[in-house]
Amino acid sequence: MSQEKLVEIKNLKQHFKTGRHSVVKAVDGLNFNIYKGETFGLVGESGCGKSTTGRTIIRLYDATDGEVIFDGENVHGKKSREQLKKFNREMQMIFQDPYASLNPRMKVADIIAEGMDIHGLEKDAKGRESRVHELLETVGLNKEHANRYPHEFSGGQRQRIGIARALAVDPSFIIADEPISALDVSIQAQVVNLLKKLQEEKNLTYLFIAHDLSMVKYISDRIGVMYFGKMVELADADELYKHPIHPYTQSLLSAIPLPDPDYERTRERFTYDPNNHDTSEEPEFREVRPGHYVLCTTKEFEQYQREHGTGK
Amino acid sequence: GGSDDTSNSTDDADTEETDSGDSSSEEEAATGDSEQVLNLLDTAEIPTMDASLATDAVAFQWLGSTTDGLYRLGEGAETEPGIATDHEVSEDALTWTFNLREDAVWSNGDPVTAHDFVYAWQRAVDPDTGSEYGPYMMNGVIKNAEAVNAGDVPVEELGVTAEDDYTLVVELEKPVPYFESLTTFGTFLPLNQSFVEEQGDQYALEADTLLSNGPFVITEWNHGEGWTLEKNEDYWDAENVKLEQINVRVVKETATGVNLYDTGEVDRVNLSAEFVDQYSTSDEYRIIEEPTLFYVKMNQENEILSNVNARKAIQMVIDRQGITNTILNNGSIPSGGHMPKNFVQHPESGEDFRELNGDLVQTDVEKAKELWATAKEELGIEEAELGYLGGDSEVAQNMDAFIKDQLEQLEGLTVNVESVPFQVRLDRDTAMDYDLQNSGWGPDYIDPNTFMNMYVTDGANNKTGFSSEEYDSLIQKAGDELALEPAERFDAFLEAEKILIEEEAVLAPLYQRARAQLLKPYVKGVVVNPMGPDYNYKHAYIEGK
Amino acid sequence: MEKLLEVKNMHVSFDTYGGEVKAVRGVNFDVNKGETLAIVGESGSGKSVTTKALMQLIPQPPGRIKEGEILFEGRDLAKMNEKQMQKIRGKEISMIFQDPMTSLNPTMKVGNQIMEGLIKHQKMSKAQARKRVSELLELVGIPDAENRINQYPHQFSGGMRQRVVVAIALACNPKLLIADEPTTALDVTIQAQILELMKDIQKKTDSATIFITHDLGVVANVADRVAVMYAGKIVEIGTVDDIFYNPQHPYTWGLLGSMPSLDSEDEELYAIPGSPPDLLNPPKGDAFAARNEYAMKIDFEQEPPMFKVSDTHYAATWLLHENAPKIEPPEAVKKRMEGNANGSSSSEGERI
Amino acid sequence: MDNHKPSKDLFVPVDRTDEQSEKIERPSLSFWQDSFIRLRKNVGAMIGLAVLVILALLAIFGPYMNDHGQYEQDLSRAKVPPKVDGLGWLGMDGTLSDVIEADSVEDAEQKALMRFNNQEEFITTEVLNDGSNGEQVEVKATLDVYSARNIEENFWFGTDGLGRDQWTRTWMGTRVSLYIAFLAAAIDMVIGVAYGGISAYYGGRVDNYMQRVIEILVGIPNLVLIILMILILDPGILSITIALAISGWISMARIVRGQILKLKNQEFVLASRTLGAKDSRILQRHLIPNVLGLIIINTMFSIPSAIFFEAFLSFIGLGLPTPMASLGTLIDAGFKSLQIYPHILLFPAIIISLVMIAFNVLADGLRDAFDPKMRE
Amino acid sequence: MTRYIIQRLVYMIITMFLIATLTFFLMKLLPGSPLASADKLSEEQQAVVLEKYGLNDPIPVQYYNYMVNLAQGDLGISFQFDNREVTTIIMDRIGPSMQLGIQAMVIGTILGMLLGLVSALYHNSPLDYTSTFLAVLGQSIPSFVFAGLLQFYIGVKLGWFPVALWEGWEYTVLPTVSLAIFPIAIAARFMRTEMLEVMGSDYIVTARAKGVNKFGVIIKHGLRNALIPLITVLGPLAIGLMTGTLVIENIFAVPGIGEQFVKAINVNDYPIIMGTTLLLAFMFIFIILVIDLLYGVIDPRIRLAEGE
Ligand SMILES: Nc1ncnc2c1ncn2[C@@H]1O[C@H](COP(=O)(O)OP(=O)(O)OP(=O)(O)O)[C@@H](O)[C@H]1O
Ligand SMILES: Nc1ncnc2c1ncn2[C@@H]1O[C@H](COP(=O)(O)OP(=O)(O)OP(=O)(O)O)[C@@H](O)[C@H]1O
Ligand SMILES: [Mg+2]
Ligand SMILES: [Mg+2]
Repeated sequence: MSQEKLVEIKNLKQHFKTGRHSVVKAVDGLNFNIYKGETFGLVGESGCGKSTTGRTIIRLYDATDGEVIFDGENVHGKKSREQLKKFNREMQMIFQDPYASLNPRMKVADIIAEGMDIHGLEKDAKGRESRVHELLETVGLNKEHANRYPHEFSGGQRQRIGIARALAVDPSFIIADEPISALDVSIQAQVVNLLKKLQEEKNLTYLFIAHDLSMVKYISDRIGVMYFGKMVELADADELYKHPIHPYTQSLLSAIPLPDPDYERTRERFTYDPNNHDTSEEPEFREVRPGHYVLCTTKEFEQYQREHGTGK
Repeated sequence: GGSDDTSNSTDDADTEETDSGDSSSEEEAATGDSEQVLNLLDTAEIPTMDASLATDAVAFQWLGSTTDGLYRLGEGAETEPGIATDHEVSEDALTWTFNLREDAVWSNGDPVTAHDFVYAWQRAVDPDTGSEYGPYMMNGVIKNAEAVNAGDVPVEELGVTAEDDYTLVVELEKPVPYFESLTTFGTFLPLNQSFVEEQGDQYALEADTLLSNGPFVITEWNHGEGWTLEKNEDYWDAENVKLEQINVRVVKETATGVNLYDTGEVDRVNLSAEFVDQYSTSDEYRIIEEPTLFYVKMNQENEILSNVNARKAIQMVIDRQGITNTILNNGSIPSGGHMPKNFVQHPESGEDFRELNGDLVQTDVEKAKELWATAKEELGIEEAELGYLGGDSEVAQNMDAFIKDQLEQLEGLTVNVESVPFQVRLDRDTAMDYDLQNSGWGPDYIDPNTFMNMYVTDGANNKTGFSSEEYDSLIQKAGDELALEPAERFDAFLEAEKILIEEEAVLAPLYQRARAQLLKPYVKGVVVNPMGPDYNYKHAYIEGK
Repeated sequence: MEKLLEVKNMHVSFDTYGGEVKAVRGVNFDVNKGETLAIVGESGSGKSVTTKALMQLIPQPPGRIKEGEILFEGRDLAKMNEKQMQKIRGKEISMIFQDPMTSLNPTMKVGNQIMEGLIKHQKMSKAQARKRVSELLELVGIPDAENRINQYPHQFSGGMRQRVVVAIALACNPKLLIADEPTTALDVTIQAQILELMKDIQKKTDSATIFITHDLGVVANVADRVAVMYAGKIVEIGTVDDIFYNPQHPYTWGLLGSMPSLDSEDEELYAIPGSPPDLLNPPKGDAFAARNEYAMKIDFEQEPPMFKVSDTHYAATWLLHENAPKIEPPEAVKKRMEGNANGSSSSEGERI
Repeated sequence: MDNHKPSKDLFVPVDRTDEQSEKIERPSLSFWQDSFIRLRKNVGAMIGLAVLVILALLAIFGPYMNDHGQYEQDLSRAKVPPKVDGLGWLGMDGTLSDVIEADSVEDAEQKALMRFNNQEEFITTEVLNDGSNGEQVEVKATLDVYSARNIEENFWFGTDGLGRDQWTRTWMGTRVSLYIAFLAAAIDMVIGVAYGGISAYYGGRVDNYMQRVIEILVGIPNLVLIILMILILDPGILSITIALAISGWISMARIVRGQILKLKNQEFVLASRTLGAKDSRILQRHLIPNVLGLIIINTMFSIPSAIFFEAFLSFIGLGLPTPMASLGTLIDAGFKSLQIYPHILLFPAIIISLVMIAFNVLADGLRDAFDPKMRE
Repeated sequence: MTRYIIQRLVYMIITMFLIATLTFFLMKLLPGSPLASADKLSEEQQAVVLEKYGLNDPIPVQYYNYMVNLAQGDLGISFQFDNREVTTIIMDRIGPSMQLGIQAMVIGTILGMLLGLVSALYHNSPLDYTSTFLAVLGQSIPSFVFAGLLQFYIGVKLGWFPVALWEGWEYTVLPTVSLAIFPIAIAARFMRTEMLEVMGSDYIVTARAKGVNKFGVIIKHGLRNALIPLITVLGPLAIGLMTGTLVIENIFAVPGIGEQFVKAINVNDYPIIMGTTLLLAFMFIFIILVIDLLYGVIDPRIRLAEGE
């Protein structure tokens, strides 16, 4: 895996005005990079701002503050139509809800080909058709499915259609916003396998959003843990799992139920209390272990280093 | 049998009084005194009880029932004494001196004096009052009325003065032979100045802000719903008033009225054509002829209608009998001129105006088609298209459709019916923005002039573009030099009508309206008026209920 | 152990425009006092319908219980009328529903919603009920109960709402608690809290629980016994150890295999191919056959009976038939089985 | 279970192809076909549809089924009751009858003769109550109108006050009413959908202002607006339609707005935006098609209200220009003579009710058919 | 909450102002003269009369005067009812209309809801079909035909209730019933759909699982939740009914505002048109506000003020 940065997120903020005087700080100062070819996992409890992060990166929302640099260029700010189109091709998204993310009144072929139509990728109907068939096969469906409507498909199949739609414009970066949360256990594996396969074949980069750590760990190279709009911990997948440092991460990991009755019988859950933090100063993002960053104050930093540090 | 004398009686329409003779043959003998209460319907709310401001039939009806003017209209359209006992006319017919009775009082106890008339008439033409009928009725009749109304001279200059409390002197602009009948009209009713001024803005808005000096007093007035009149015990002729109470309810739908009649809630209801079929065999069915005319007005500014042959063709092609028999079906009669039947009679021979002139228009489709052909030739056209502003009676739809159909018998003529509300039609009439128009006219006083002076050149109601020196001079003469020569004057009107209808075909007469109604047999003594208030209830009574 | 509930050969169908949907096609199981039976299976396999049928909460029409007995303490619930059921519901059997967001009446105060059952079944006065509601809220871990009683559901967070739902279900100390995916809508931390809470209370009240989920992790956490459903049938049933450490049905293998374990390395996940069958026309033979990697000819022709693996463990797959070829379960599952070989549990399936 | 002795050779693994597992049993149907199938299964809706189709066909061809023109008048055959050979038992025998009360049978009979203009030879009388019980005598007189007036041909629905053939006029009227209804619906659909769509899609300030405008429009009683439109424009079908559309589109706009507000944040719309779709594309391809079901249903409801409104306008005298007829004007005209010539009201009233019921039932059916929840 | 209401009231004043302005100018477009006897008067004479009503002024001046008076609560005097204050006229007439409207609304809503409930509860049973059919029929008969039949058969033939007029409570029966038909139909249809929807929702199952009986479930859990869409449609309908319907008022000779309004439009009685429009608009906006407030009462999730 190269260490070439594909996406750089700098101090990204997304605040929603929900009333005259109330603001929801859905994302509040995020900093991280995503490298070419890797899968970056983003976890955290429901409502912590994961989707908002993904959507802001892909410009569905205008960022309140901060920058998203994709391939060296800022995604936000004024852009010409051409530039926008380029982003739209390079960056794609797979949505959480396989039912809501497909227009029920469009044929599968038209859904998949929409990106090609918008960008004028295939000039003639024949080329468009064969490309649709090709994409369908790529995601493990067959060309007979092209003329059907979404409601005729199961959740897993629908999610694959969503993937095919994203692939249609040949993106290099895909944001997968909880692509499997709404799926059945037996189907989840199908989709995850497909995503992995595609990554290998097309050298894709993923931002993989989920709240289920075990699946994220399985697919991701690196994982960021979000809590209340902030990134609290970031590390390689294995590292994070083996050495969770931030108490929230620990609590999250301890809460994942595993399909192992013996383990479950003995499991101790760790509860996270945000009030236990040191409040003497604004916490900062620091590298506690190599490549392992934690949001902490100086005092906590020292403590973490003592407990988890490699002693370098 | 008691069934033949009231129904279908098209003869003497002025006195519509039910024979009381055979009430004993009814299933139920009259048991002593019946309650003297009359229950009536009206189709609209009283818009105003202010005599100066009144403009419509409802207002005049109830003003008439509560207020005596100089005279009131009685049996056979003859005037009967009101506040005036008699009058003298000067030789030049320009000064009328009325002697008033001294026993008449207002319902607040004030005596009715000549000053009340002076005040009322001045008020009617005073521009500040904003009266519509004041100038309409008085301008050109009462001396200086026009100037007063225009604000050029003070109201005191109006030609009406109180010589003393009980002598009223009226100066006229020109001789007005029908002035006596005019004085029965609502606009000429007296007003109690101190009361009116005391009430100010509120005058005549409620039952307790108005005064009466007539047979009845309004005791209750629920706007929009109805009103109640009770006998005025202080009325100078109270002993001749038998009715104790009149209840009037506002009902707009004929069907509703008929249903109320059937359930005995009301004593009289007017019928529309549809109900005539159903009730024409009833003993309670009767027809009241009115002197109101309907006709098609033709705008001579229209190229086609400027052709007299075209106009004549239109006159002749319409089956007026069909209209009255089938569409109206209420006793209305085809009209053959611009003067109703049984309205005015020759002062010497007593012959009816209509009989003297006869039907000036005959329906003759063949002839009409010939005339039309000539007209087309003269105009150099093959096809013609005319707009037609529809009427606004209950039967308007059918009437308009029928007339359209009739007119289109003329080859190449297309008629486009436009149905617009009354007010809009008036507007378009004033602006002469029409081709053909279904129009009607009822008299404001009993004299041929009320129908004939409309069509003088530039007359306010002309609006047809018709202009004839001969016609103008005839009307002019009737107003001036012939004013004191009733017979010649009458002949002049006969002559004028011939010009208007026969020669110039200004209008296409349609019919003279009648009212078909159901009246409970126990209602007696109601006098039907040809103008002003529709009915005179002074002598009405209930018997055998 | 005493049997609290016994379900025998239950069939439930829905009549739709498309025809009869056979949602539950002959289900047999029982629940003992004080134990937790987990029902797993994927979406649409008939888990909810099965449990709703127990309480006669299936919308009728279009649904109907076609046949079968539901013996609750010996009484057949399937034969009871609405009136009788109303006495059972909430009092002896109560239910927790899947979605805390929708299973509370949005226009009714939370306190009243909990009270309803108390007033109905325990004949409590309003004041008594109020007191009990406070206790219950306290019990499920909602502080400041006095105030909370007068709030509306939308003023509660998702986790708290689910606790309220639990409180409603527990209000009358039911003998059997049915929890239909009570944690699916929650995130892991809150899920863990609710599960702990439920276990706690069950221990205190010694009630039996039927726990529906399709998350095997949750099953491992709560269940004593597990029933695996597929296409309207129970395909495997056994103790939690039987199912996790000695699964016999290929569908169970699929389920277990498709979950990545936190310490496993990057090999491909085992995925069950295809999608579940259409219950409008259930396939002939084994409903799972079309997706079964190990399918045999017979799977397409005859429905497999329940084979006994051990006294506690049964599975419906032809693979357990003596004539069937020996099949190696997939890697992931094998590893799991091996990992537990040193544990307890039985070895090989014994066929009857 | 013990009886299971399946043969050994069944226990052979089969080759499972991907094809098999991915196979979808359902035939490939378009959204519309699918909806239509569901609609077809809805008996009520299909009856509604059939009734509408029959009525529409009659509206088209009915007037030509006899040779009377719709405006052809003949006062000599005015108000003739309906007569259809063979349907006499339904009361369509071309007679008028009336029950007449009087003191004696002779009186009553004489009145009966008068009632029907003394056409003695065509009147049959029947004594219902001869008065022997002390009540009024009741005589039922029946006039054979067709022979009395010497009318040769049959008028299936009778004639109106001008002797126009009611059959022809009724179907012409149906034609006009349906036409007005559809035209009004179309205008309503265009304005309402566009307004609601734009308001919701652009949201924020645009939405705020556009909603205020609606509020003001709603605040002005629509009668004022409508009467004004009718008075300002030339009277006629078009102005009535426009007048109808003026007030009609508001509810449509609201519905569409509500729906689009809901839809515009749906993931499939977001997906399209991430692909770089322009607003117009999103509106046309994604949003409008998804509100279409509702739009159609709302239109289905606005059609009857247009028909009624036109009837109401006729009632207050602002309806169609004479002599054009719509069901509304026919009913209005017939209503006046309900008690004596019920046939003039009867047929248009039956037809208008049929139209309403049919539209209602059909709309209900459509709502079900388009409802994604109804999808198996 | 108070703040929210105040804010809404301010909006209301602005809206009313705009409506007044718009109607004022629209009205000036009405063809025809407001004079009753315009055909009899010469132009000079007409001008004299119009002067009294200030109708000779340029339109902006008229507008200014009108608005100034309006701000002082003065709606002017009627043209057709000379010198009578528009306010008094409207007050006289709105009473009966409102009474009928409210009665019809109450009866209509209750009966309609019952019908709808029955339909929903016995979904797809003959009972459902019957009540749906009744509802559709109620929507399908033109109101004047229905009112006419009612008057003839109930009033005249059976004599159960007075045929027409306005003299006491029993006189309101037939018009109320005629008016109620439409709300019955609407309420029934909405109730049915909503109830079906609500009855299928999870919390209803929860309630049933608690052992609450069917009736209790409907009343305590179903009704309130089905109410929101119902009041949304019934609100404006209520205004329509309360502000009078010409047809019913004419047929039953009710001295209501609907008939008055149409008449005013026909005779160009501008002050009455304006006054009535403003009143109706006010009632409309007011009811919308009330409905919005009701939403909050019925459904606590609907927060009135943003950010509250
Ligand atoms: N358009 C919006 N307007 C206002 N608030 C919003 C909006 N979108 C999201 N939020 C709020 O921002 C916060 C973060 O939401 P987000 O959807 O990013 O969470 P998430 O981590 O994706 O949660 P989940 O796991 O449930 O999907 C939430 O509190 C949410 O209510
Ligand atoms: N009201 C209904 N009408 C028609 N079919 C229904 C109805 N309710 C359920 N079904 C069908 O019954 C089958 C079983 O549904 P059920 O709800 O029991 O599944 P489940 O196992 O609980 O799934 P999930 O995990 O998604 O809750 C499904 O195929 C479903 O389509
Ligand atoms: Mg999210
Ligand atoms: Mg379920």
